[in-house]
Amino acid sequence: MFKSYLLGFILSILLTVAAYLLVVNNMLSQGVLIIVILALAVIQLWVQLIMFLHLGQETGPRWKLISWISTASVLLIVVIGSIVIMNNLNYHVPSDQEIIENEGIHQSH
Amino acid sequence: MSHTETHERSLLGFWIYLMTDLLSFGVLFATYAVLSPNTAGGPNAKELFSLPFVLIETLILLTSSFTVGLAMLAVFKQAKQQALIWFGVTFLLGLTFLGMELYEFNNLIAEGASWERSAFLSSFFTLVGTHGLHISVGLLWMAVSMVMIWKRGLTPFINSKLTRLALFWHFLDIVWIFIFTIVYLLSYV
Amino acid sequence: MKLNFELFNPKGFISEQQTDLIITVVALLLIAVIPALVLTFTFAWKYRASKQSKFTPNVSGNTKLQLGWLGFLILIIISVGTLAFKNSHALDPRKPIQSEKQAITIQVVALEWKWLFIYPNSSIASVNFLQFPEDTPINLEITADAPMNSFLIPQLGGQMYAMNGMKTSLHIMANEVGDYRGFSSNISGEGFSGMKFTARASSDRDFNAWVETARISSGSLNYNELAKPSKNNLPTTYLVAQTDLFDSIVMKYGEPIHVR
Amino acid sequence: MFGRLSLEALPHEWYTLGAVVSLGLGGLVAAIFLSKKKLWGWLWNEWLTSTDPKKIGIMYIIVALLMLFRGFLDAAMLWFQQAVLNGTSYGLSADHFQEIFTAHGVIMVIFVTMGLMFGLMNYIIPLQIGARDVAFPFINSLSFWLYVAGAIFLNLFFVLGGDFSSAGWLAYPPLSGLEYSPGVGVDYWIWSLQISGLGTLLGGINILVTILKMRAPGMTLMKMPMFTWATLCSMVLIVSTFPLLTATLVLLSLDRLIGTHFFTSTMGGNPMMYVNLIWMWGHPEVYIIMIPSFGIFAQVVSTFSRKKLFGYSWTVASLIAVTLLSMLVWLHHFFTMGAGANVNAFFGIMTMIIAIPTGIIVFNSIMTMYQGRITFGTPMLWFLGFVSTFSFGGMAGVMLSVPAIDFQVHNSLFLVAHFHTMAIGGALFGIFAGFSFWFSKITGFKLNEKIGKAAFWCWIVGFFVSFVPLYVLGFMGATRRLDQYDPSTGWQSLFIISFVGLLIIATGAFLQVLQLIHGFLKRNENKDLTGNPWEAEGLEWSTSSPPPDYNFAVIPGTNKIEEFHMPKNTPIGIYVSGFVFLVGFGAVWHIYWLTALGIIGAIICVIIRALDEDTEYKVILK
Repeated sequence: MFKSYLLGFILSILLTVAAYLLVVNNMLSQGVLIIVILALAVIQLWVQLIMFLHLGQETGPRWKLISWISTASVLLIVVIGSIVIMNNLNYHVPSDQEIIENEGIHQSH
Repeated sequence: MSHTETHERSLLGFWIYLMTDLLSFGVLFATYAVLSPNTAGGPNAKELFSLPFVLIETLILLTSSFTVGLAMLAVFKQAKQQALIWFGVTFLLGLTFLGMELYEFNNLIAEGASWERSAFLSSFFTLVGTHGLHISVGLLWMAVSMVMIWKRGLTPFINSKLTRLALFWHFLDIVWIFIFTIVYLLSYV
Repeated sequence: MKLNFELFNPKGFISEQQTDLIITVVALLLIAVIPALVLTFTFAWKYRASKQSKFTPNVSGNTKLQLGWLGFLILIIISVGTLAFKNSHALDPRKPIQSEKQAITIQVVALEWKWLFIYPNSSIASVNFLQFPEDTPINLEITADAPMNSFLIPQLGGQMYAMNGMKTSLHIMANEVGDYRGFSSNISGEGFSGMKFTARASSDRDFNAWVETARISSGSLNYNELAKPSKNNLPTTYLVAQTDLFDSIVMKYGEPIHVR
Repeated sequence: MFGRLSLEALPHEWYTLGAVVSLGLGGLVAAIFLSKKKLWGWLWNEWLTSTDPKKIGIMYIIVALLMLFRGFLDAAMLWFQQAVLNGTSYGLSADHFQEIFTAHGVIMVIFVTMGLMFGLMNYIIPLQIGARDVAFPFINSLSFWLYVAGAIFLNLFFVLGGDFSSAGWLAYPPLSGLEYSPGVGVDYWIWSLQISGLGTLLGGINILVTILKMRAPGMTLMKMPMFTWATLCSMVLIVSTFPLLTATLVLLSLDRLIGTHFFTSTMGGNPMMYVNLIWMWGHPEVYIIMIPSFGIFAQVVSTFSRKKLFGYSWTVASLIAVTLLSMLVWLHHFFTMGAGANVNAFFGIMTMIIAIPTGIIVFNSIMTMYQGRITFGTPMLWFLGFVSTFSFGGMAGVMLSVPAIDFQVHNSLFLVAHFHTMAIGGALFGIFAGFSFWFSKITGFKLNEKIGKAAFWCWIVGFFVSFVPLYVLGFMGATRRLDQYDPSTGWQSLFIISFVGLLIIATGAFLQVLQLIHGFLKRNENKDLTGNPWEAEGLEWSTSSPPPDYNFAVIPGTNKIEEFHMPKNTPIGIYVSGFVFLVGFGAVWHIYWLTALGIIGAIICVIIRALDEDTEYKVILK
């Protein structure tokens, strides 16, 4: 048990500091950097779930694992669904750019 | 009903409660993701956050997650003294984390960047503030548990509650990983 | 008084297609609903206890029947689904209507419990009354200075929400001359039931005549005065001096430019 | 010192005074009766502080029926205004009318259907799975009392504040924001939903763990009764979506209390985000209400056809499919908010796909009647009522899921008719079927079948007479929530027909009350001695009616009588909900020291409960 806590602790520190250094020194291009640090966060999530919370090592029907997977999927639906929908809706909010162009210039069709 | 059965049942019940808490945080994350560009002419994330400060906060919380694990090892070995020490260390680490967070909030408000300034700041304060509230509940729970251990010793009744306390503390560190990544790191990308 | 089934008495290019769509979808769905109802009541009648008809207590499943019913339902949902997908694009409120005639832009502002229609070309505005020529595509730019409302003229076309700080668009075209009932279909406070207006489709000549009389006889619009809450406003027309009134209303709630 | 609470918050209009007087009189009569019969002690020890799920279930049903009475009165007032008082000067004011339909919506969805559902579940589920109690008895009592605190918040405006929220049952900002609703109305609405939502969430976790962990040995998942399966799916939905409601309401109340800008129109706020978040909970919520009825109907139809349910595993698979899909469809509530054609099409098609598993569930219930021995008890009549209404309601639902059609009928009376068909024809008929099916198990005496069937016929005829005109009005372009409409549209005649329908439903409801009183008076003549009057399958029928406190002396599947522990009664649930009530009351009236007091009090009670080690007593059966 001690080994799993220690391993989880060290791995988490490495993942956190790695993400930190990547961002502070601006090593990668913007798009790639976002994906990498999100990936590092997800890896650290799984490390802590297994090492600290001992997920999946329950005897009998694994209700904890099933409830974790269903919650994670609802979480993804909530967050990604909101972002996709709100960006789709916001498509029509006049962006700063659009407003600057329209300032006082009357569009005649 | 045998004791292990009730322990098993309340552990699953508490786990499902943690999942519902995670979903509430999901809504706060979704609101932060949607509203963070709306700074209403006010300061944006990059101008407000100092990454080194937050890195220290994160490492402190990570260490406290480790020490609560050690405390639980002591509990399983029925080593009352050792358990009290490790819970104490976890408590202090948690308190420092909370103090640093309140310090950061205080600076922001002093600079005029309070939650009333823009939708971005509202969602920032609510997301990080709710996490801070959960930390304070965890600290209160830990304090009460330490008194219980000190007075009543490590009985099965108390051990079952300590397992749930440790579960709750690890869970808070997991939520903080994503706050650290999405709120702080992404602001510098 | 003659009852006007507005959804089955379409007078607009968009609403006609919507009515046909309603009828086809209802027909498709009845294919599944009617057998289910007939089945229920024949079984209830045929196998009632007093009739002592065939009794097979242990039969409790038949995979072929399940797959048959599942396939039947999937077929219906696929057909309704393709209709939905095609029409979601064909009748998209943001898609301009193609026509050889020149489209007219009318700007719609939902205020606290009345509608303001601004004609940017002819710099006039009118409250709770809207006129436009028939067979001419109308581009409606919709915003609000009030709680959420929803602009709807059932006989001409679908509805679109009117929201603060947001410019939504809707395109309709009247096929026939006539007065059509328009209203807000989203609760927006005390005077919500008064958010009604008449949309008049008329010939080009009448439309130009209406614009002329409006330009001559109406007073100038004091927007801040009009925006104050009021209920059941009578249709009136105004002169609008400010050319970008609509954009300034949108900008009232919009994102102030980042001044850093 | 008292925030914005002041003397003019006391009732001063005819309807608040009327309500306060009637509530006061009702309370007084009850108090006198209890003190004369010295029943206060009995009430407190036997019922209010009870942790027995059967007693909590009965209390849920009683509170829900009281709320049904008030919700029904609201519906009658709304329809009387639209049918008779339209155009006259002495109709209800717009504000008052809007408060009534807001309260009607919240009461019927949150307090009546959820309350009755939880009542039936608390009573029947432990019996059906062969358990003696639910997983967490104390939390069960706490969630009931949080539900009651929520119900009080809903009616408190009669006594203090004078007006409830007039922003509809889901209170979209900016209308529900500070700018357009500065009063206490929306705050009452928020806290009523927040506190009862907390209770529902705790109740959901409780029953979920009960079903997962406390089934009798030998009862695998695929051997569970269909009502237990439906409850399991409904609880999974509660656990997955009620946290979204809690978080969204917190954001709205922060907007109103400390000036954050989540859903304001200015300073970067985005009201559309509220619409998105509230419907992420809103749509699954209507499935949470609907799914248990599928389970009840499946059991009723198999009992009254003397046949096993047709296609058991298919029905279970369809229930799970409906549960998962219901979290992927919420955008069909705002097709018309400016989303793109592809996003609208995606959510429209997802909504239609749910019609497939729903169709299979209904099809399997119908096929159960095939070659059966059908007897038409009252529960069976409710099932036939369900099929005849739910099929039309489902058809209207699929029509509404086509975006291009929804552009026309969104927020019209067609939509109102649709969801009333699903809520009354589906959920409420399911509850009535369950109520009449298990009534003798709960009370020990059978109800008179003749009155029950007459009540059913009143309900089904009344339903069609009142809601078919609404479908027609929807096609005439009539929109919902209108307190006044101009008579030239010719709608008044249809509104009058549907008001007559409401009167027929009212007679049905009256007959049900009559049935209860008649049953109670004649309870000795038709006692349920066998414990299984309908000769139905299921563990709940193997116990006496009503079953002993511990449900089963010997857990089914085991053969020896062993000593076991039963939970003691505890008042902590009442105290914690009392303190949570103070938190809400302080927030509504901006009395912040009261909120702080409430929080501290609640925490102290929870700690006292957590440290209490002897919460059970030993039961030894000879």
